[in-house]
Parts: sequence; structure tokens; C-alpha cells
Amino acid sequence: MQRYSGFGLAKHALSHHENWERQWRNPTPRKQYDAIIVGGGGHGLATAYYLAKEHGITNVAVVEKGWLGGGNTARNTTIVRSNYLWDESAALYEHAMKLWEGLSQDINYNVMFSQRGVMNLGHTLQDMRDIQRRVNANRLNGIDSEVITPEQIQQIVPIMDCSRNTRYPVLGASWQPRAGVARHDAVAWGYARAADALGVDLLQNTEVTGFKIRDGRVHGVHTNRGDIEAKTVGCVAAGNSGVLAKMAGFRLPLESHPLQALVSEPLKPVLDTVVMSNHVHGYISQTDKGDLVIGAGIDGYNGYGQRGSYPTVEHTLQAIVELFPIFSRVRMNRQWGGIVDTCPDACPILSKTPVKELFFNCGWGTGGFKATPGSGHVFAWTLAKGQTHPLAAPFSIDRFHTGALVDEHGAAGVAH
Amino acid sequence: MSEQTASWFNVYNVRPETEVPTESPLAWSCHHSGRPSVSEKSRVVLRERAMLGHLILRGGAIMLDEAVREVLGFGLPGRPNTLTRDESGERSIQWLSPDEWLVIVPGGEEFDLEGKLREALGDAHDSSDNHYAIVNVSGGQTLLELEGECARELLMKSTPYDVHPDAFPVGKGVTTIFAKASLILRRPTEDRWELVLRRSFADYLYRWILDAGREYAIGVDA
Amino acid sequence: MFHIYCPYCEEHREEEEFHPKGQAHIARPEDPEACSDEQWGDYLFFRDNPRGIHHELWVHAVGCRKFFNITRNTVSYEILETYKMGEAPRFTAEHPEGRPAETVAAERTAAGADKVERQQGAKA
Amino acid sequence: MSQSLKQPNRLHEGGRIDRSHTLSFTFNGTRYQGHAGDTLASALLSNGVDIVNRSFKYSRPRGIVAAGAEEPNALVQLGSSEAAQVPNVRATQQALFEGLTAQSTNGWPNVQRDAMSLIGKLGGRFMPPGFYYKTFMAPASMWMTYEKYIRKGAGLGRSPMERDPDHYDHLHQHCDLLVIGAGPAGLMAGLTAARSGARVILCDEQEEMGGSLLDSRELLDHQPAYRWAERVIDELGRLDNVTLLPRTTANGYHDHHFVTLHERRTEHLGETAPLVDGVRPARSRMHRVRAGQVLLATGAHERPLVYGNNDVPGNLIAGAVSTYIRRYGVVPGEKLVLSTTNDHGYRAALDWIDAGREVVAIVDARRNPDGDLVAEARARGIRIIDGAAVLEARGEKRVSGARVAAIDVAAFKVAGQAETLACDTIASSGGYSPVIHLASHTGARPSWDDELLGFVPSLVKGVHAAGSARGVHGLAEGLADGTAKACEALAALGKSADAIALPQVDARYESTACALYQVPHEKPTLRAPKQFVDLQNDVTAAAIELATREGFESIEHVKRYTAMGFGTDQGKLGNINGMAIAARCLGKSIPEVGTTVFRPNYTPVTFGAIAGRHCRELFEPKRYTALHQWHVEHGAEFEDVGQWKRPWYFPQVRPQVRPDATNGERESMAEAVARECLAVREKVGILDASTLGKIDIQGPDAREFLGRIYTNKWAKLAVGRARYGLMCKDDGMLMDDGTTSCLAENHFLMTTTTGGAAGVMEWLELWHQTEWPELDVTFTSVTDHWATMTVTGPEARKLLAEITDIDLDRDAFQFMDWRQGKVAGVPVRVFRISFTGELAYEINVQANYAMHVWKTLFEHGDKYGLTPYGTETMHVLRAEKGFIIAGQDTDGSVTPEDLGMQWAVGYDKPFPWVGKRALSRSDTRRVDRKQLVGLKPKDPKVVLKEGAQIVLDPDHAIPMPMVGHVTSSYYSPTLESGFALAVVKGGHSRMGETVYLPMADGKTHAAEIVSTIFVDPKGARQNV
Repeated sequence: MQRYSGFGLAKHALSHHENWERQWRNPTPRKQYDAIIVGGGGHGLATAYYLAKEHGITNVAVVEKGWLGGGNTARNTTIVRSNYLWDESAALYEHAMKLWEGLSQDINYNVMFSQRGVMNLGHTLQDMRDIQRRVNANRLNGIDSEVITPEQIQQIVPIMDCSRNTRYPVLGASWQPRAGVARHDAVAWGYARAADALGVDLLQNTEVTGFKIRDGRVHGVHTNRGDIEAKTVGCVAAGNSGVLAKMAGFRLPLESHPLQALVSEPLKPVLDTVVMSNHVHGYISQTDKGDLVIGAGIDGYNGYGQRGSYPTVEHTLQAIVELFPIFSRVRMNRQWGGIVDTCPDACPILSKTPVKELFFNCGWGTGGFKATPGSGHVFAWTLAKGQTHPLAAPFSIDRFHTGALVDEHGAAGVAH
Repeated sequence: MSEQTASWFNVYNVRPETEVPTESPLAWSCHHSGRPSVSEKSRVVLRERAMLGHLILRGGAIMLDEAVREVLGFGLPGRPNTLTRDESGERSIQWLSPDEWLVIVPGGEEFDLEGKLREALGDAHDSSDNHYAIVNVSGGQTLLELEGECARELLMKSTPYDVHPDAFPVGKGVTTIFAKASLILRRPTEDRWELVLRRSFADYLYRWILDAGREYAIGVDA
Repeated sequence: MFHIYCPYCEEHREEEEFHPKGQAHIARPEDPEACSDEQWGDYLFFRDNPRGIHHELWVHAVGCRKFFNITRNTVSYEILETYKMGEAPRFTAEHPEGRPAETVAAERTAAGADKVERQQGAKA
Repeated sequence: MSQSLKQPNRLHEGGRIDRSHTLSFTFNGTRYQGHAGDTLASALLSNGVDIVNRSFKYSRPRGIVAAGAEEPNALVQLGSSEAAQVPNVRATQQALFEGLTAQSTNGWPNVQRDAMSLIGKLGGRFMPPGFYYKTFMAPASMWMTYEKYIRKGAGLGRSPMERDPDHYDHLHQHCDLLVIGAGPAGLMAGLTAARSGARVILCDEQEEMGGSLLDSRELLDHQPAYRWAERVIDELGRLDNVTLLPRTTANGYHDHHFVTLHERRTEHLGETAPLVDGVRPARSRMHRVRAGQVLLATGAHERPLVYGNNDVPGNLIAGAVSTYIRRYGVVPGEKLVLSTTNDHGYRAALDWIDAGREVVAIVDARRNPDGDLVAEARARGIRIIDGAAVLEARGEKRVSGARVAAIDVAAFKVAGQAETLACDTIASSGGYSPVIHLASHTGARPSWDDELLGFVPSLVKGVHAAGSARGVHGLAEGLADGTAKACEALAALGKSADAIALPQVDARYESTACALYQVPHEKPTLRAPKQFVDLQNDVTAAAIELATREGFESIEHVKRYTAMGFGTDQGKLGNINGMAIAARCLGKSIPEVGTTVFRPNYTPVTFGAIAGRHCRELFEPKRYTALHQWHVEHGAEFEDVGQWKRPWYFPQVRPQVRPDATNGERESMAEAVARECLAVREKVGILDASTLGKIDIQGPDAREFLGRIYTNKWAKLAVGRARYGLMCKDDGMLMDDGTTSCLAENHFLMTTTTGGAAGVMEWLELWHQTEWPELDVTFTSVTDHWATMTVTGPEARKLLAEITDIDLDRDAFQFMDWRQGKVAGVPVRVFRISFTGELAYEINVQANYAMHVWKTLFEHGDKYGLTPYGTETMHVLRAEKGFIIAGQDTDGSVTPEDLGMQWAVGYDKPFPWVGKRALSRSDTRRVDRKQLVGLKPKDPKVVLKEGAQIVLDPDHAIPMPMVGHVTSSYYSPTLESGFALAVVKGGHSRMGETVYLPMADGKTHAAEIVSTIFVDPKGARQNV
């Protein structure tokens, strides 16, 4: 693998950039692999990378029906934080956070992880109780998190309307300084390049059409480019997980919903942190290019169309203008939708399935991007050992039968 | 004291027999937001018809139609989203759902009407064939009238429902979205729209209508 | 934004008047106590989530307040039909072009039309 | 301020501007003049302003390239005052108005001399696509510092820093046919539909309707084409069934033919909306259109050619040159070289020469073109160089020449010796791309047409395209297509329309265009002068080639790696060229490389317009009770509960609070709440409880229904009695609670929590309509009908007795009874329900009479110390009694058993009620579930923080195992101590144990686990 550095860049510039190598190969599928990962998004690529790097399993294929990182990795609002309420989810997201903190160096690809802080606003007394509860839990779990006052909020974000005149005045916020944003596409590309360098085959335009299952055990997949055998198959297909599960003969407690987002035209920097409000329903940050990136709500119906309903966008912009009256004359450039696979408890599934050696990693809902390194890391462990990683154990499918749900609706970022 | 008309249901007159001060759902709004006066420039005029009698009828259409004809002298609207009125226009019945109607009558008539309807419908406490319900909701809603050349445009600013005469002929009435609340919108005559609002949303809707009507020099008829 | 035909109001209304309530035709087990934890969990949480034709329960929340079903394509978002509670869909994954209305009606009669089908969305 | 009053490039005649109406405006600090009818762009060109901006990445000087929505460079910051600032306004779409003030969005210290351009020149090389990803990684700790500097270069325009003085609104529209675009096809379609009587909306994004007819060289009915357009527009304007919307852009196509149109109502008049009759109209308006059918007559965008230094000011697309000359009377230069691949581009040269300026040459990539326009150009004596193209532009701040050479298109190489032609303007035309954006918003993928050399829209049911929008480019053909497609659309609605006769138009022969996207250069692309594809994001052909070399093979990867098409123009000019270049690099065809997906908006729309009137005071409804005015007049502070405004507490104004206080100071919240609490415990208080949800339930099966939906029993509740009930979801978790009273055998009144009211109502309907339709029962919301006031405290009976005819004797009217009677002369129902633990009467009165009853109570209440109290006091009092608040003490993961409320669970009810089955699941049976308990702080002065986490071992290292948290916590003036409710793992079996609460300030509080009932555990006080 060509090592990336400022010095290297200068060297290439002198040769008119004619000698850059491919970031990853475009291999022909082999007949057999040790492990197949279905889904070439951030989570799947991270899984492949950690399988190769941490477990020495390099005979791995990532099977992707479209282009790498083309699903929710390409469509999210890039927020990274770990201030989740319950011990189980906080541990998983904090595991991810620690990996984020060294990720660019680990994979030699600048994912532009910018720890500019995330605040979750509270607008009602109950919001503030929930914030206190979550922040206190975070603190005792060793996660940086604090409750800040409207005055402190106003200092961090001078352009926000923190007055008493708004419909739902800002009463306070939780604040995680280590949280922030990252460059979403680069995460997929960086993992892809690093996994490829370790020998992983990244098979794009390869669609799984079925699973080879004998005696209750998976033996590989059928694809539009032929059958591929493997001892272990891990599915990391977000919104399409339900479709894959159906192919394997079982159902999941998942529904795929549209989740919309939008960006403004590029503006000179005016907002240096990430602001989220469940109550008035919008979250916002500004990219290094100057776009305001704004997340809207989930539409209530199932949808694979990568678009949602217009009123959802209207509500979000009303909320943004309510919080930031100065943005009234700023213009929305583009909107789009992702497909989020949501669980009834707003927590993921990292689990064995009724089919032996077939594992699923899905149900991240609105929390997928921020979990990418952690999800890949524990899922690689799970695939390598054939048993669930301790951090993943609370997130098995069984919980929907026993009732041991981990209800994160309050912290999931989008109120439901 | 208690004026129960049927032992199976608790029905009584919620209106005081003696004169006591009353406040319509818009009392606070008129006090707080004022009442822009009607002028020659007013292209929309708003008027509250406060303190009317509002009853919800629930049950089978055929059974209720018979009773209503007997008591009020006119029948239930036959089609969804329509309303019927008596000759004076003072009493109306609107379709709300396949088993639900809104009856609006002059204030003070509602209790008497409920009694008569219950009498006409008979004792339906244990037979599943003729279950019905009547609920007095007079304190919970109020009726606004909207007139003027720009009334329709004001509605277009406020509701996604199609208010074009082709889609909303006289005699139609619907429950729909209005701004960020819901209300009942009806068109009893060629030139008049009626809005039936819920009490707790009345102030919001009043302020919305004044705001949307400002460019039409909206006036409020006292 | 969807334009939804309410089978009770007998006209199209804007999506803003409706609430989606999840997958349709999910009946509560007759005898919950006889269910295993697994069966009960399946009833509460496990859904089809198809890519393509899907039957959904909606309610005309700001309108007639009636629940009804929609057959909708979850990719194109095209609504193929709406139908009242207790009725069967004409359009299904097996019959994407739609079965003749008579066939559906005949099936209903055979199944006992007087027995209203119980069907409901998520209750958890 | 400098001034320039000449307009050197303005023609003396022609165009659609009003020369008698001069407007002055300021750009980058210089005053200029233009005319009514100008856009900012045409006015700048008429004044000879070449550099309008600096490019985003390389800071290269940039000029105006296009004349419409596709313009990538001419983005300006508009506004003379802070509040009126609008960032990133496209000068080609901004009508000129008197006093317009604009600035370039980039360029420091100014666009003429930009300090950053040096970096662009030297450093450009070091900024290939993706360079961020390859650098700034070491050391890890430095990224935030690097980023700080990178961010300095971010953005185009800037956000205003003050509140918007304008407002915006929405108009909900409905029509049979929505026609988007009022060019030849759109006007014909609109006219066809309009004459049929259908409801038609015709919108067009430009200042004036007519589209290409406004600058056409062709004649319709033997007159200039615009005359025909004017006649049609006039006819349409007089029809009642037609809504004409000029200055209106269809920006988003949503499902089921829901289209959003953005109408710029006042943006051509000033930077803020001017007052009309003292009222400020909406600055712009979103039309939310629900259409039966939609016809897209959105035309086509011309593609520029990609050649070296094609970004130097003076490079324009050919069509824009024609538009500026014919529509605005502006010639944007002296000497023109035209580089084209098609006949249509020749118009620019003909218009140029008509304007009396010099055409140096037409460079045509085709060999021996023979169309009518070519012949006309030859006849006018213009030099035509065929089989050739402009390889690169010369000049830095303005084109000074064009290097031209023969090329071999198929082999992608230069085929002859280059010649440099002196010129100041290069116009290029690489063909026409149908404007397919709106069609692709629907999710339909466009398909490539090899003959048209462009993507044509795929259309979902109900969408039609006509004219150039679907590749039907000729004028006669476009007109005919418009009327035909309108007939088709109306037929789909079951309406008939007659095709209308076409105006007379001369047939014209056009020779075939050739496919050329990137012009070859003698040097390989990576070494050639920069060939820009996406001008706004500084994406070059070399960048695309490099991306493909690095393995970015999907067009989506190419776009994302290079940022192509991510600008505010969304790649209207460059995307097709970029795809074609990617295809060339990958050795694939364009359709193999695939299409890109367009998303709303077609052009950017302000947040304000999308938000509409739902701002500030009207952002969301505030719901008020019938007693709101009284609360306001008595100084209440309010709490938001759902959409309701509830009195939180009533701080009193007292003459002297502290020795140092000034007169008239109000109580603190703690003081007010303590006073209110004591008033209830010792005298009598009153609460406005009107916000509780109230549902009237009638029917022979009402009782059965209640038994199924509540966890507890209802079979034996007698008429005249009330009962508290718990409602669970079928997962066994508590969702709501409240009392329900039996009004008559078949008649109940249910109350719900304030926030849960709507949800419970829908819940009841859900179960009734979908699961138990055989039950005869109906539900009607009466929340707003009844106002509810709670009179509670030891003196409540005495007070109420003064003004009621109800027998309040403790045996005649017992706890959990309700009675009917009069209070203050008004018929009411009174419920002996207590949420405070004191003697309490909840009065339900028809809301119109509520204020009278409330005031009468106060008239009589003074002597008993009647005190109004708010939600905070209500919370303290109920918590002292261990009464829960659903949603505060529960969070969706709590069962009735967790709450210790087994007494409210009907284990032996015959019907398997909602929530029952879940109570026997393995997780629900765990003994270490979190259970509701009371907490008594060891230090009575301490009020634990709600949300504080509970641990058993305060000395445990982080991460600390947590066993629960505080759900409710208050200071009790009755106990003179803090107290709390909490959920604790296995809490019910930990009574008396000590737990710890480590706080953020470093303190750790200790508390004892106690019963949830702190005051009057036997309930004697409420039974008096």
C-alpha cells in the first residue's frame, strides 16, 4: 500500500499525479473464502479490515451490490458521539469513539474526525431530567459528558436563540466535548483501502441473491456473479437486512424507514459545533466546506425509496429557523433520504441467527455512522470466534423474545 | 338537580338556569390579540358564533337518520363530507365519519335535543343492533365564520384541502389540517365558510388567521 | 408526500392527515397465555419489512379517525389500493398485477364474511 | 465609492429592457447603472465587468458563463444591511432593482487582486482531489489545528447575523395539470389545457414567461417569436381556470405529483419586501401543489466544451451569448470565437455579428457541417474552421486568445497544428442536455439517448415531458409536442382537450451534431492546462481522470471524490461532461457509467420560504385552558407540557423579601412552591387540571372494553364511583394512567395524562376498530369541553360547601365518589379524587362557564386561604404520596409490578387484557428489575438531582456499576426535608439499605431506600 503523507503528496504533484496507485483492486470473485461479509458500507468494510488486521483472517470477501459506501455511509449527517443512556449501548458507542480517535492514523487515511463537541438541547423539564439522567450515567461510565446551562450554550453557539421568547425555550443541554463529525465517504474509502491492502477482496456490483444453507448452517452465498462458498457469513446491510433475512428464511424485528437530511449552500463558517434538538426536531452542523448539514426526522412508514415526505423537511427547517433565526435567508441546496433499519428499542442487532455461522449486524437506525469502527471491531471478533463479542451480547435477537430491550429512544438522536 | 333521562347514560344540562358570565374560547384571544375592526378595505371578515350547541352523534346511519328526521325535521347528510341544514340555516348536521355526525344548533337547544333524540332512539343499552352515543361538546369548540373576496385565498394559505369551488361545493364539510392544528371546515353557503375549532387551539388559530389575513386587511366582526 | 384515498371518506387526502401504524393484518394471538415467549415476541416485534409490495395499517387521524389498510410499493411508493378493515387486498406480492375483485370477494364469502377479520399493527 | 456610469457593452436598441428606466446598483463597492428588465448579470456584462468572483479552491478569477439557473460562477452576496443579507445569489437569476448592493462571495482583499490566487497557482498542483484524505494526519493531535485553518477557506457567501425582517408563506394549490416551464412547449401545453377548461397552473422560473421564444431568431406567424408568446400569455392571464406563476421555480417533485413551487414575489423589487398599504407582503411564497398530472416543459441546458483554461472570464456558453444580446441588448465582448459541435450554437455568432461586433471564427468540431444556420454564417462571411476545436483559452483575467487546432474526436487527440486566434470572448456549445432534474426527483432513472447525446427523463405514471425537456429540440417540433402532450395528460384524467393549431413557423434543416465533451490537448490530461468540468467546485478533467486511476470507478465515487456536481448549481453545466470523461477514462460508454441522481432542490430555496408562516409566535400551537387569562393576570410562570401552557407556579409579589430586597420583588420558585405546598397541606389550594385528557365512553360493552385495555378490574365499578387505572402496551410496559368514572351503567368518563391524551384516544380506537370491532362502544374526546379545577386541602369541603348544592357529607360523598350538582350556579360534576393526598374535589364544568366558577371560588376562598398552585407543587404533593407521573417515573421500560402496583393488576380477569402476557416473560420475571422506591437523603437539606444515578459502592472505580436513578425529587416543606422517588435494581427488597449518588460536582450523596409514601401512609387525610 502506498503510504499517504504530506511529503508523498508533494512528490506526486511533481510527477503530475501520474503515479498514484489504485486505492483498492477490482478483483474477480474467488470460489471460496474463509468469510464473506455482505454489504460494503462503512460497517462491512470496517468488519473486513478488523478481521484481517486483528484476527489474521485475510481470505475475506466483501460483497456489495452497488458501490462501496453507497448506502447510509453516504447519506448520514456524520455525527459521532457516545453519550448513550444505557450501559450496554454506551459501552458499545464508547468503544467506537476510542477507535475513532486513532482511526486516521490506523488506516492511514484522513477521515477528518473533528472533535468539535456535540450538544443535545433540552426544552422541557422532562428533557432536562432525561439529560441529567443520561449525563450522570455517562460520567459514571467514564464518558465525557456534562450538563450545560443556557448561558454556557450561548457562549459556545452565539448565534442560537437562547432567549425565553421562543416557543420552547432552551433550558440546557448535554455536552460531549469529544464528540464531533467525520468525513463520511472517507471512512468507507479508508477502510476499503486498508482492508484491500491486507488482502480482502472487495466485490462491487455483486448482489447476493440467496444463501447456501444446508443442515441449518450457512455455506456461502448465491450472487449475480456466481456462487461463493464460505464458512462464515456476516450480513451488514442496514436497510436491506430484512430482505436478506427473508432469503435466509427468518424475520427480523426491523422496519426500514426513510430518514431525510439536507444541506444548505456553502457559507463562511458560522457554527463550530454540532447542535441537536429532539424536542423541536432538528440537528445541525457545518462542514469544512461550509455547508450546513441538517438532519430531519424519520418518516413513519416503511420505505426503500431513499426519499421521504416533504412535511418532514418543512418541520425540520421550521425548527432550525426557530433555533437559529438568522438562517431564515440561508438557502437549502439539496435534500436526500437514507434507509434506516430501526429496531423497536432503537438499538442495533449484533447477533447469531437461526442459521448457524450466519451472523447479522443491523438495526442501527439513526446511530449507524457513529458506531462504524466499534461495530466493525466487535463484529469481526464475533465472526472470527464464532461467538458474540461481550459488548455485542446485549444486542442479540433473543432480547425481543425475553423482553430484555435496551430502550434508547431518548438518546437515539431522532425522537420517534 | 340531576336530570338524568336514561339510566344507562348520564345526561344532564350543563347550562346554568340563571344568567352567569360566560367566556367563549376566543375570550382570551380577543383580550390579548385584539380585534382588528372591519373597514371598507377588509377583504376578509371573521365572525365568531359563540355559545352554540354542539352535539356528537355516534351510531348507525339509518337509525340515527330516522330519529333526527323525527326530532329536527331534516335528515342526516347521505354522503361523506357533506352537511345538511334546516331552512333557517340555524341547525346543521355534518358527516364526520361513517358512524359519526356533528350537530350544531342554537345555544341552549342542545340539551333538549339530546333528550328528544335519546327518547326517539329508545333504550339501547344491551342490544348491539342499535348502539348509539350522543355527546355534548358545546364547551369544547366554537364556530367562526369567514367571508370576503379573499377568504378562499386565506384558506389556501392554511389548509392543504382543496377549497376550489369545484372541489368544495356549497354543502361540503371536512375535518382537515389547518396550519398545525386540525379543524372542521365547511361551506354552508356560496359566500361563507365556517370553521369549527377546538377550544384549546382557538387562540393559536385566531392568531394564525389574523396573521394570514393581514394583507387582506382582515376585520373581526364583533 | 403521499396522496391517500380514504376508503371511508371516499376521497383523496394529503398524507399529513394520516398516521402510519405499521404492518397490516397482524392479529393478536387468540390465547396469549398459550403462546411461548418466542411466539409472543414474534407477534410484538417481528415484521416482514419487504422491498416491494407491502400491506400497511394507517389511520385517518385528522379526518374520520378510521383505521384502514394500504397496499403500497415500498420502493416506488406507489399506492396500489386502500381497503377497509376486514377486507382482503387485491394486490399482493404473489399477485402484483392485482387479482380480480370478484375473486377476492368470493374468498371472503368462503371465509365467512360476517366474521370481521382481526388485524392490527404494532402494539408495543 | 467609485462610479461607472457608462455601459460600454449595451446596444442602442433591441432586447426586452426598458432603456428609459435606469437603475443604479453597487457591485464590489462600485456604482453602476443598468435598466429595468436587466438581471444583475446582464447589467454587470453591460458595464464590462469581467471578474465577478474567485473560484472556491484555486482562487482563479471567474466571470459570467451562463444566463440562467446553470450559472456556476456569478454567485454574489446581496444586501446593504446586515439583516437583509442573502448569500450565494446567482446574478443571472437576480432581477436588477434600484439600489441593489452586491459583493463577490470570494476574493480577498478583492476579486481583482486575490491573495489566495497565488496559493491557487502554486499550490493547485498540491491539491488534487482527495488531498485532504492523504495528508494532515500527523501528528494525530494536530488535526483540530489544521482544520481550523482549512475552515477559514470554507464557504461562499455568509449568513446574515441578524433576524430576517421578512416573512414567507405557503399557498396550497390543486390543479388538473401543472405545466412547468413557459417556453414554446410549455405555453402550447398550457394553452391547450386551459382552453379545455381544466384547472391549470403554469409556472416559469424566469422574470418573464416565454423561455427561448424571448431571444429566438425565428418567426412565428411571420412575427418575432416573442410576440406570439405575449399573445398566448395574455390569453392565459384572462382565464379563470389558469394560474400563471412567473418568477416561480419548481424546486422539488415529491410523491404522487406533489410539487413545490418557489415564487419570488418581491425579490425583483428590493432586498426586503416593500410595504403595501402598510403591510409587508411575504417576500417569497412556496406553492405546495397537488397536481392531477404534471407536464415538464423545462427545456434543456447547453453543455459547454471542456478545454484548457475554459474558466477564464470571457468564456461563455453560446446560448448565453445569444440571450444577452437578444434579450438584454448586451454584447459581452468585442471579438468572438465560437467553438461548437452543433448547428444551434451558430446562433451566437449570428447574433454577435448582428450586434455589429466581430466574429473571428466559428470552430466546428464536425467536418463539413451543412445545416441552414451554417449556410447563413457562411453567407455572412464568417470564417468557419471545421473539424477543429478550441484547445485552450489564453489570458488571465479576460480571454485574450484561443488556441485552435484540428482534432480527431474518435481518437481523442489533436490532429493538426494549433493556431492562436486573438479574441476576447470564447463561446462554446457541446450540445444540449434535457433538464431532467424534476423527473428524477421521483426516483425514475433517466436513460441515455445516443442520437440526442443526452439523458432523457424516465417518467412515472402521470408525469409528461414535452419539447426540449425530452429532447425534442426544434421550435416547430417543440410547439407541436406541447399541445400533444397536454392532450395526453388530460386524457389520463378522463378529460378531453383539442389540440390547437400551431403558429406558422419556417422549417429549418439542421445537420447532425457530434459528441464531444472534453477537447483533446497536445499534452495528456494530467499535464494539460486545467480543463474545468465543474467550475464552482474547481473540478477538472484531470481530477476525474485521477479519480478513475485511483479506483473510483462508480460515477458516484467519482463525484464524491472530486466533489463534482455538489455545488449550488448541482452540476447543471458540468455533470454530463464529467460522466463522459469518466466513461472515457474507464473505457466504458456513458450509459454504462450510469446516471447521477438529482435531488431537490432544482435551485436553492431559503429556509424561511420552506418554513413559511410557521415561525416565531406561530412556530407551533400553544394550547390554553379556559382559565389562562386568570393565570396570566396572577403572575403565573408557565411550563410546557406537550403543546399546553400550564401554570408552573404562582410567584407572589411581596413588599419586602429580604432586608436588601427592593419592594415588589417576586418570590423565588422554591419560595412559591413551598408556600403553595403548605397551603394545600394546611388550608386549601386550587389547581387548573383542565389539560388532563378526558374521553367520554358510551356503550353496552364499555365496561368490557375498559377491562381489556386497563390492567385492573372494572366489572364491579358502581355508578357514582371512580377508579384509578393503569394502561400498558402489549409488551407489558406502562403507557398511561388516570381515573375513570362510571357515570351510568353504559357510560364512563376516562381521564388520561396531559401529554398522553391524543395517544390514548388513538390507542382505544386502534384496539376497538382493528381487534374488537364486535364490542359496542364509542369514544369521544371531551378534553376541551370540560374545564377541570381541583380544590384540595383540609378546608376544601368548607369552601366548596359555600357555593354548591351537593351534599358534601363525608359519608354521603365518599372518597372516589363523584356527584352531580351545581357550583356557583353552574351544573357540574364533582369527583372526590385526590392527587395530593388531601381532601380533594375535582370539579368538571363546561368550559365556557369555567372562569365564573373559578372566580367565585376565589370570592369565597380568601377566608380559607385559597391558594392557586401550579404543576410544580402538584408534583411535590403527589410525590410525597408516592403517586407516579407516567413518563417521569416511568420510561417505557417499567411494568406495573416494577412500580409495586400489583394491586392494580387483575391477574385473574377472564380476558387476556393488554399487557398481561408480557408480565410472565423471562425478563419481566427477573428479580433484579429496576423497581420504584422512595429515597430519603441522609442529609435532609439535600435535594437529590432528578436524573442522578445510584450506586451501591461509592468508591468503585469508573466505570461504576449503576443500579438505578432518581426519577422525581423535591424539597418537602411538610417533611422539612428533601425526598425522592427512584428506580433501583431489586429495590423492593432493599428497604432500609443505603445507596449513593455521585454527582458531577464531586460530591456523593447518601440516601436510604424507603417506601414511596412519605406523607400520610394510611391515606387518612384524603378520607376525611
